[in-house]
Amino acid sequence: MSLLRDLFTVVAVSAGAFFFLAGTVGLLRFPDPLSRLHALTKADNLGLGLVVLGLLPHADGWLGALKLVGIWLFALLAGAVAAQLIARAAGSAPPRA
Amino acid sequence: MIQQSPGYLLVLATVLPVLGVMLSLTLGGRRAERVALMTMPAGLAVAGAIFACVLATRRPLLYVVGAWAAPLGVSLRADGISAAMLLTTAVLMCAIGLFARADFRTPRPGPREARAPLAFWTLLLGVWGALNAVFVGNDLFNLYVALELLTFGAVPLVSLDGRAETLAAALRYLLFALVGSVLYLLGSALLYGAYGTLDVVLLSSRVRADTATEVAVALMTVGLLAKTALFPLHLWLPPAHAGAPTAASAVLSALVVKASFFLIVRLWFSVMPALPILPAAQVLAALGAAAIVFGSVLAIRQTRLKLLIAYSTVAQIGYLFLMFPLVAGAAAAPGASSAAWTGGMLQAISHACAKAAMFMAAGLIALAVGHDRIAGLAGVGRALPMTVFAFGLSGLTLMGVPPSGGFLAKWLLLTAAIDRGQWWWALVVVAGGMFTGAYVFRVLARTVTRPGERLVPSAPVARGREALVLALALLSVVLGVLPFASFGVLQIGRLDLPPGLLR
Amino acid sequence: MTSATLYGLMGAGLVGLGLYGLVVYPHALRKILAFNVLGGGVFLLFGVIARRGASSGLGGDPVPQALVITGIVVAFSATALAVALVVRLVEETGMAALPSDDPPAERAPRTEP
Amino acid sequence: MTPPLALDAGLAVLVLAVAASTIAARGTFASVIGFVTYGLLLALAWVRLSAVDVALTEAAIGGGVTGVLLLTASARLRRAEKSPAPAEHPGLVLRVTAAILSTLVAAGLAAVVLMPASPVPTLAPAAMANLPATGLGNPVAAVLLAYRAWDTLLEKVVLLLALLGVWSLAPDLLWGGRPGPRHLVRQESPLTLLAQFLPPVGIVVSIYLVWNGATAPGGAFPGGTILAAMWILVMQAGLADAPAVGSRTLRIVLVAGAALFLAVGLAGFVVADAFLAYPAGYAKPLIVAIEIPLTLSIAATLGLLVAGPPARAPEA
Repeated sequence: MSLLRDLFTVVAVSAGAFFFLAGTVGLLRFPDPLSRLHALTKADNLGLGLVVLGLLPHADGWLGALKLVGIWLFALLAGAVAAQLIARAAGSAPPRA
Repeated sequence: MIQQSPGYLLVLATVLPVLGVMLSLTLGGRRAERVALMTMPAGLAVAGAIFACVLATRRPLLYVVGAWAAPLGVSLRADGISAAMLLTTAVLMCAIGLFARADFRTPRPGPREARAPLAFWTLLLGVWGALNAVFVGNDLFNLYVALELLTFGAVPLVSLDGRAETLAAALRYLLFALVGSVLYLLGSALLYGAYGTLDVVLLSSRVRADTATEVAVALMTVGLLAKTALFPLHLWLPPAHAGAPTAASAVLSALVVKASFFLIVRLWFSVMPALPILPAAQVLAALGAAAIVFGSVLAIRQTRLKLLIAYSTVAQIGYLFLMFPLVAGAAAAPGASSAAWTGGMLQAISHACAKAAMFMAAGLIALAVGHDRIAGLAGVGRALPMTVFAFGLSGLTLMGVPPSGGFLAKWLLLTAAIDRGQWWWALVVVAGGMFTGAYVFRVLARTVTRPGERLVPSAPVARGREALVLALALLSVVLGVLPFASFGVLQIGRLDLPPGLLR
Repeated sequence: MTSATLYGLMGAGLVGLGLYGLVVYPHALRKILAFNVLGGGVFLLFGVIARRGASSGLGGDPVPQALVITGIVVAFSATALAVALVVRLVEETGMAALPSDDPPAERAPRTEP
Repeated sequence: MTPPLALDAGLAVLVLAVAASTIAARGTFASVIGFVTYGLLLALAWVRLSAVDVALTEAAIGGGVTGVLLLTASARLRRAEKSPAPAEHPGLVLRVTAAILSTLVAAGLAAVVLMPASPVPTLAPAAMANLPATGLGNPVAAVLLAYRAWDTLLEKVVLLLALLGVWSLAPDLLWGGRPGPRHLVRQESPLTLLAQFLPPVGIVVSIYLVWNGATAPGGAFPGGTILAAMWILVMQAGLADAPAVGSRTLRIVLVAGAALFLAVGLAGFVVADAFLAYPAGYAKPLIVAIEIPLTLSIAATLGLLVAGPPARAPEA
């Protein structure tokens, strides 16, 4: 049982880390701000979600699990708002050479 | 924990001005000035009482804050030099405050509150509280907070008029001051790591000569030197001190730079009295000598009066550092060491009085003639005789002409230098006096030349303000004719003297 | 090597980086940032000293930890004042550069406006 | 190398890299972004050093509020700077000298780090032994509000003077007015949504931090900072305007925390052993009573420090 739980954690966290990596590569390689944001938010939200999911079985009871999920939700909210704001700023700014 | 009975005075020394800051900010408007004026006599009384206590008991005054004894808690301690600096600060604050009333009045009719007066009076009280906290501080971190308080009070004073030059000067001053305090903080961290306490008295008995201590003291000294503006870290001082409003220049040049100097004295002679510091002290004195020469030469070349006075501060700060190699190793030559100690502290005090008087005189002159170009000062001697006389008197102190306080200070340093076989510092003292004479006479000579046409002051100068300037200038001279025994108070509570050597 | 030592070395490195940035870059905002990097390093050294003093069931000596909290607030106040000064200076002059601190005598203001 | 140590090493390298990029980034904006990252990573380092109180403060102030302050400033500077940023290539001599100097300092510090005193001096036992007298459960709070309360009180005055210093930079005509530009509410903006949704959560968190600070990591600083962050968010979204600096109420809120602290301290002369001592048995209620206005004062001061000097003339 414990082995299965640990296996789940390893798989989920590794998958999350992969999404972080993909998001970072996207941030660095994509040409314009909008597609960079796209790469970043998608990958980070999913990546963090998977990391949180993977850690849930190891959480300190219900309260700990709730806190973990809370972290993910707040990161989602902050990420979404920040992405919107940056996108607007990028959209309204004159194009750069 | 039994508290020493008058120890609460040390708390009041800082709490009174801090209370003033809070009241002045809350009440605002014209009441800010009133709060400051009411704090002055109270602050003077507290400083006087502390001085009297230390003098009467011949022992330092101690107070344990919150009854939490060191090393866990923070204590306050006033030895002889603390008491003297507290009293000097209180006297100067009163004089400068009275002088500033004409410049920082909330105009009537007008809005309830004006920017510059509220800021000035509140910041002045803040600076006072911070200075007192520095002088009575006995804990290195508490002293860091006090130093930062001083910075936050002093820097905005520089840019009160909001001109671009003074903004740049204030910013440069702030950056130097911040780097200085962060280096000081870094050193304190290392000392805590090595000895587990930040209490000055406890450290004095625990400090050993090892790498951690050496690195810590080097960092702290460099940081404090930047705040004291010792050559070659003086770049920020002239524009800041010359650009500030008159009363603020007086506070900054007379008192604020002395606070970090005071901490260097604390660090070298109270925190690590037993360490061999002579070689390093020679370096400090060499920087001081360079400051005297460099500052004086630049002062002579200035065309603006306030800048000349500011460069003179750079030079006079140099003298303060001549005391370090002469005081060091007190046990070997207690007599000469005591003389140098008194000389150094007396230089700090008499320079404070003289420099405040000089900046205030320059302010009155600028008010009367509408500018402070030295070339255009012809005829001022006739229009403002009392002010020019006061300028001359303070000049005598800076030069070290007998019987002024500056003379006594420099004489003590000179004799100590000869006694301890370090005659080269005696040469520096003598040469510095001649340089100072050159720039002071340049100004005086200009003011007494007859102008093409009779000089009519563009703004009236109140007699009372002239009298205040003269009073401070006279004070700087009178310090030199006090009976010599009265300076024994400066030796009280020195931690670098074996107890038996105390007179 | 313990982790406290590791973070101590990192703090030393941060102090060095901050000092370098402070001296080298003329832009005032850069100097403020460098000051904050330097401050972070200094605080971290306090933290290392606290960590090494762990005893009595505590993970670290609480005294240096509390000092750092006070220090962080003071550093923030300093940053706020410095930033306000820079913004005002730029509004007045359009320039945020403090001339670099190397040639001392040259910049002594000697000319009359 | 054990896994935790590897984690520490990775973090240390990352922090140093981010610090270097903050110092050397090409534009000030990139530099500021680097700095925010630096602050957050430092907070992680503080957790690894078992200093959770510091980590909270560093994340809230060092990364958070300082970040907002610097971001706003760099945006304003970009608009106001007439000449492009001066050549970012200082002279070689200066760079070499600076590099030598900083390396020397860093090497000296590293040497001290590698040669710790032995035995390591610590006040942890003393702090724990006296903890019952303060009634608190968090030794860091006991240091801040009891053992070294004098530092904390003076630091409150530092905050006040810094704010007055920032205000004093306003032009005379605007004195008494409101700081910063008026932000307009934009209904469709996600910022507005965030400013409506987040503050209730933030207020609860900050109350929790202050209330819990007596026994667990937290206290007036992190609590006040989170409160300040919520207020800044609401102001920037335009949902509330910054208060006029001439307002008497505002002045009272700003001074209240320090004033009450000082009043309790002075009362210690009479009802306890000394200035800033608490009467036996009343320490904890008094400390909590001080912390509540202190949190509000800290929040107001931090928020206004970010808002800057008055920028709009006072309404008649």
